[in-house]
Amino acid sequence: MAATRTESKAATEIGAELGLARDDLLEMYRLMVVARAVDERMWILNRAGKIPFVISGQGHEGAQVAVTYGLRKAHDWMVPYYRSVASLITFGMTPREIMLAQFAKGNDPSSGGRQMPGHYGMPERQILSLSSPVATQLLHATGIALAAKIRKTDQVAMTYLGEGSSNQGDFHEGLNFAGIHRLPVVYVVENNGYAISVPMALQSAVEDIAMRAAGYNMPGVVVDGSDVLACYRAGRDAIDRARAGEGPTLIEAKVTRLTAHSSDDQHTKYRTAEEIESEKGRDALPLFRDQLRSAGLLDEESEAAILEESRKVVEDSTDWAEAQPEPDPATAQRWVYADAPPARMDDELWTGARFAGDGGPFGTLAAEED
Amino acid sequence: MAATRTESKAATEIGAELGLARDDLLEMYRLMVVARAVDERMWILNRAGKIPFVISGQGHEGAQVAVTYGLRKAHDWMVPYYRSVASLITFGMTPREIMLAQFAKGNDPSSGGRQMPGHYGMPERQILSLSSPVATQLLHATGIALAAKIRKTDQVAMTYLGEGSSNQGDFHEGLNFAGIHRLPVVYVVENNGYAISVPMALQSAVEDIAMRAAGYNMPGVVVDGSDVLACYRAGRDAIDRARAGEGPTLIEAKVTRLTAHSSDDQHTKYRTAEEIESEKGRDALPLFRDQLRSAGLLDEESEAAILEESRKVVEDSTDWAEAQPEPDPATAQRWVYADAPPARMDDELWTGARFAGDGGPFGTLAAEED
Amino acid sequence: MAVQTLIEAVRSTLADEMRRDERIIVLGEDVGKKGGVFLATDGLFDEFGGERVLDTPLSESLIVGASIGAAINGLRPVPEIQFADFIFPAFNQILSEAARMRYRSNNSFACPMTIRAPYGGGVHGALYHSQSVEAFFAHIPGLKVVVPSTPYDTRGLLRSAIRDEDPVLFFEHKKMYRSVRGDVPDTDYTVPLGKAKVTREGRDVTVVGYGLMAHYALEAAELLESEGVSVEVVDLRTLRPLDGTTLLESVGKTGKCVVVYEDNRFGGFGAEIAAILAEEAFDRLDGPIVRVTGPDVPGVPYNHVLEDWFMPNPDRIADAVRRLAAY
Amino acid sequence: MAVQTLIEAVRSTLADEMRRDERIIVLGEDVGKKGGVFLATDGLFDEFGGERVLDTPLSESLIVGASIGAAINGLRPVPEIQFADFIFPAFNQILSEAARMRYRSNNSFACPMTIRAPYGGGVHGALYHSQSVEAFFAHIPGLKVVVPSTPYDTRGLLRSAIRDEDPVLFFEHKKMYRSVRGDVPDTDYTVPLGKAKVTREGRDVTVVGYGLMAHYALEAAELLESEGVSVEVVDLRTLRPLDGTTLLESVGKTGKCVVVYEDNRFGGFGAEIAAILAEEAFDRLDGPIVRVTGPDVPGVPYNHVLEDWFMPNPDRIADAVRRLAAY
Ligand SMILES: Cc1ncc(C[n+]2csc(CCOP(=O)(O)OP(=O)(O)O)c2C)c(N)n1
Ligand SMILES: Cc1ncc(C[n+]2csc(CCOP(=O)(O)OP(=O)(O)O)c2C)c(N)n1
Ligand SMILES: [Mg+2]
Ligand SMILES: [Mg+2]
Repeated sequence: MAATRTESKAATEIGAELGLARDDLLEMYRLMVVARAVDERMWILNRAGKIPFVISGQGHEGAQVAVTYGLRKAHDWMVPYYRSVASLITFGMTPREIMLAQFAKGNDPSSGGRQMPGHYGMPERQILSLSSPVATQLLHATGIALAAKIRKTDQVAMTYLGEGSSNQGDFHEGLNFAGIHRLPVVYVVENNGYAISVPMALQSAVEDIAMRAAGYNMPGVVVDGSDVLACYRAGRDAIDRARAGEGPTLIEAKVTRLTAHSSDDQHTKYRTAEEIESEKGRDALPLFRDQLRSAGLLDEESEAAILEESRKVVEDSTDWAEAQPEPDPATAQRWVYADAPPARMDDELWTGARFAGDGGPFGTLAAEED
Repeated sequence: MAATRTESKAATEIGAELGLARDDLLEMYRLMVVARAVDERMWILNRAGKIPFVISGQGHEGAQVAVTYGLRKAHDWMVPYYRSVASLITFGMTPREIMLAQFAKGNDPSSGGRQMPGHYGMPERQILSLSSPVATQLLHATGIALAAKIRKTDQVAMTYLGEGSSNQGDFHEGLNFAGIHRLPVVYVVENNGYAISVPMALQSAVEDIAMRAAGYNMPGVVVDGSDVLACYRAGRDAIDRARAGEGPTLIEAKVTRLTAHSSDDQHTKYRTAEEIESEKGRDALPLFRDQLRSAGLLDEESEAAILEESRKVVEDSTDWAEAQPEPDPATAQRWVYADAPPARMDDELWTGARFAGDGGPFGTLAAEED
Repeated sequence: MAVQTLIEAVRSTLADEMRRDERIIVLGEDVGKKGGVFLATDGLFDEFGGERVLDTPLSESLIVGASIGAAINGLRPVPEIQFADFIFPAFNQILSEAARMRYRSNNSFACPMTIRAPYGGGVHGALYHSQSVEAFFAHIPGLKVVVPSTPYDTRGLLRSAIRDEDPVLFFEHKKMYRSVRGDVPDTDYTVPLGKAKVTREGRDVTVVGYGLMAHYALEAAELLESEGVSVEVVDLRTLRPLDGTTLLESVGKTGKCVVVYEDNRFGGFGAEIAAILAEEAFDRLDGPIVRVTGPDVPGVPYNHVLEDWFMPNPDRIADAVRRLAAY
Repeated sequence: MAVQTLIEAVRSTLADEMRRDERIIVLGEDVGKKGGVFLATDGLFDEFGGERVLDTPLSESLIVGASIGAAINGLRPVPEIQFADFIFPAFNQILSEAARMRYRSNNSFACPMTIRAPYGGGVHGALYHSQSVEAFFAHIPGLKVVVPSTPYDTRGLLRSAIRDEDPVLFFEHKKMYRSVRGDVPDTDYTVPLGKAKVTREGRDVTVVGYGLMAHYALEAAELLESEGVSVEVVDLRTLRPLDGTTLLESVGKTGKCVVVYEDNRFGGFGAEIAAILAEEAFDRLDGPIVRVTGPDVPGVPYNHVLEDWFMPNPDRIADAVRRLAAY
């Protein structure tokens, strides 16, 4: 399929057609700038040895902000994946909250320091907790949408995944079910051409994952991820359809991965220097900036102001998060269950040796705490 | 998609176009008659309390015989499912071999009486052993085709499943991989409209499972399962494509399930009497018979001869199989591994109690055999 | 006070709970019009309609994964897996997602749901319709695992499971569905999760079991009474969280224990019971901890002579107890 | 005689075997150009090409399911699961298909293949990149389960696994990949599956472990030597089929046993070891069978203070041995 692009009209004009005010356009740009700044800082912290692992979304921001922008905060549901930095910021997660996850602090709202960076989640914002096994979240979004339909909550669930993850069985089972019941869910495939090192040609029999939508009786929309307004339109239309009870949509945004897969990956091993260089041309951030410039929405000054603000935000969130306390190991055994002990009703937590009678009825030896 | 049908030409004419001699047409009919007779006998044996369980293929025979007829016996691979009675007979499995599985006798070539009836498999015929969890066999057929391609054996793998099973994740993962590597495999969905009691509308978002083929870059062919020659053409074309290195095909044959799902199912609970009655009109057996009659290939006499022969075959295979010995329980622990004992290198098999030292180094009590 | 079979206890409890709490939905293969292949959900579709009693596609991972999402967004799903043997396509969703949601989110999210699955052999089901799969799930922190053995417990435990705030695996033995009957009060009683039951008092040997084996243990105890062997039977009822107290008290008293399970012996759930006793009741043990189990072959074979060979039974249990008592 | 790290032992053995037997293919995510996320297959793509070293889609069930078919049709697949934590989407194919193919077909078909998977904690991998999953697989009849702890054993056991006629799960501890080095002869030696090794002789207490814990057990033994506690260490190496003889002989001699495993305690693999000893070595036991294990929480938490809290270590093992010796 040909990726839908917006015509070469002025951003303001297109925005107007899409019901986006000038402030919306500027806000979308600001969100992209902040997301990029936060993202770049993660990598700096990793190189500085302050956080052992980074996985993030540079090159995906345009699509993430735009597709997400039409959701209703704290009403709709976001079911993210590990690259969703810009989506999360768009949906209201703060840079401080994101940085807490990077440092895995005790007050990290995503997991209290229990999960690796990139595994976000916040109930107050209706952002579902994310695991590592890919594509599982599609079924959760599908179930959330099922409950929304049954409970008539008027909610939409939007979930995100990479194109590689769309080759998991869960993708098939989830989309088929959503198609059968016309569920209010939007599946967003952020296609950056690689599953770590595996290129599209070895991942998928078709170039466009969106082609699979027809097999589930839902629209499949391919959109150029470097075209922010085209992404907004795709997201808005899908959200509208979902909310109107017209069923699910599969959106595929063609994006680029500007970094290695993660801080553990050397992508030069499977990508040429030329490719890595040329991919920068598909970065939505400068492209959208130029659009706003030529539409007269941005000038030297306002641009600098946005950059300066984002710099401040990153400084603040980094310093603040870094200064937060580590989790307390004494809490590590908590929340296996709401009420019960981890394995036995008569359980203490035994990380060490349990002896005849330790804490049991036939005590002969005292337990040493370790 | 519209199901492909053959035009109303004479069967002989169509056959000629398809490279089918008169003998081929009669042989296909004979195979259908034998399969039906064997199948009907299973249900009689079940009602007579001689076998506790039946699952079979009445209503699927036309598609099964025709799609399978183009395979090379003992060269290509068949990866069947539990309804494949007619496919198996077409591929060379004898009624005696099939009846041994029904009675679960010790010399049952499919499993030595270890599996339920319907779980066929024979290495000498290149028919892979079947399990119960649905759709798993698609990945085995895919892997067989991968090996055929790598080893350049010129083999084709054909596998069969129901439409309900096409909603398992394994379907998605297997077809995608076959599409990527253009593997010599044919996936045959026998769509009888139900997954036990669940109708198409609740099983799949699309009416034609074959629509999903486009998402895996392979042809998706819908064929009327009551039109034997149309099914033959679909199978032959797919086999030819596969052998020519042009990749996999998804065939969907619209068939009808003339019986309950299995001997444990009461389908009147979810099917009307009218439906059950009218579905008989979609039975390929009488339709193909009429085709051959009007083409002058069958007359009262030859028809009666075929029926009589099939009756004899069924009598013989039933009586013979029933008279075979039960498996020997002493063999039940064998073949967990090729060489090792079931769990421990120092193991005997302990179905009962193992005591301090039974068979071990500190024997104090003798083991009783149970 | 009515008499019900185990399957009637399941069905009536599902209906009661759905009337009590409209957040409860039932979903799975053939649970609707057909009422389930064992009729555990028979009548629910007619009473509660297709929105609360969903026939799903043949997709176990979806059944569990969508239940997780539905639980997150305010429902109380009670998914049915048609046979425990077919739960494995959903294993990743159960282990990686449902069981870990609360812990990984530091108590921000939870998955209250009850996954029902018929299990067990002795029903001519062969390798793929006879499995005991509890060992896989009882090992997973974040799951609760229940195996009732009477209609009374089935009603009480199923209520507790559905009302629990965490994911519960609820395993029902197919052979008991219609063969086991018992009194059930019409009251809204519950049986707490994590509480075992001494179903027979005795002095000489403790036999620990659950599900069908809890019945066979009682039958074995009967057989041995005439021989003057006094057997205490502990029905675990909940495998996780385990009632270690009842277990240790009983074996602490008798000093001898036979652990019975139908699953393959090596690495089966009973191994944990033996390990706990060897570690915490060692001072009280007067003999080896003996296991009576299914053999270590990949599944229950189909032909009746092979199936009989596989299944533990009252005689095998009695034989083990007899020898241990004499030890 | 060369010195290799554990990862080098894996890589060189894969290369050797692929040169020896052209039926062998390697398939998995990122095993090609990238050489695997841990570089276990580095260089294989260049030497053997894309037909024998396949980068698969992100589809674990396909990786195993296609390997089964390939094995049926004459190849010897050595699939890699990128992390043991991600093996569960393939659980059904492994348990229901690969493990049962020989038994269910009465020895007509078999699945000779070696599934490699990096496992284990202590690497800042958190819940989903740290799991020990051996208990799930060691319970499954039809599978063999291997956990090497030295480069020498890795080469010898991986050769045996690849040459075996049945499916083998081969678990490699991530923390040992580069931290453990050792001598490996250049000869084509094998280490047989099903043979444990006494890696240190002692009189007072037997410590049983495998993988990383086999090393920690030796470190604990060192710590205790000065205190006059003589520790024997048994490295199981193969979990299934288990070398019961070596286990029973060692504990029969010392009379005391500490079982160590990194996985969650409840229902972990070590429970079977304890159960075997309580059943078959009871007469020789002079003290409880003690387990030193990971705690019963859903996974290894990420933050280093939480991860340290989770992981068993030489001090915890030494503490347990010390107290058991004094028992
Ligand atoms: C089930 C599973 N298998 C393997 C992995 C390891 N892994 C993490 S990300 C990744 C690649 C994902 O590619 P894609 O879906 O395209 O997303 P991208 O990272 O390119 O955004 C892999 C293989 C995993 N997390 N889960
Ligand atoms: C994974 C799995 N889940 C459930 C079942 C139980 N089951 C056996 S056949 C069947 C329906 C299959 O329907 P379909 O694929 O359309 O084939 P049909 O029986 O209609 O020919 C079900 C649910 C199973 N065998 N495997
Ligand atoms: Mg990608
Ligand atoms: Mg069907």
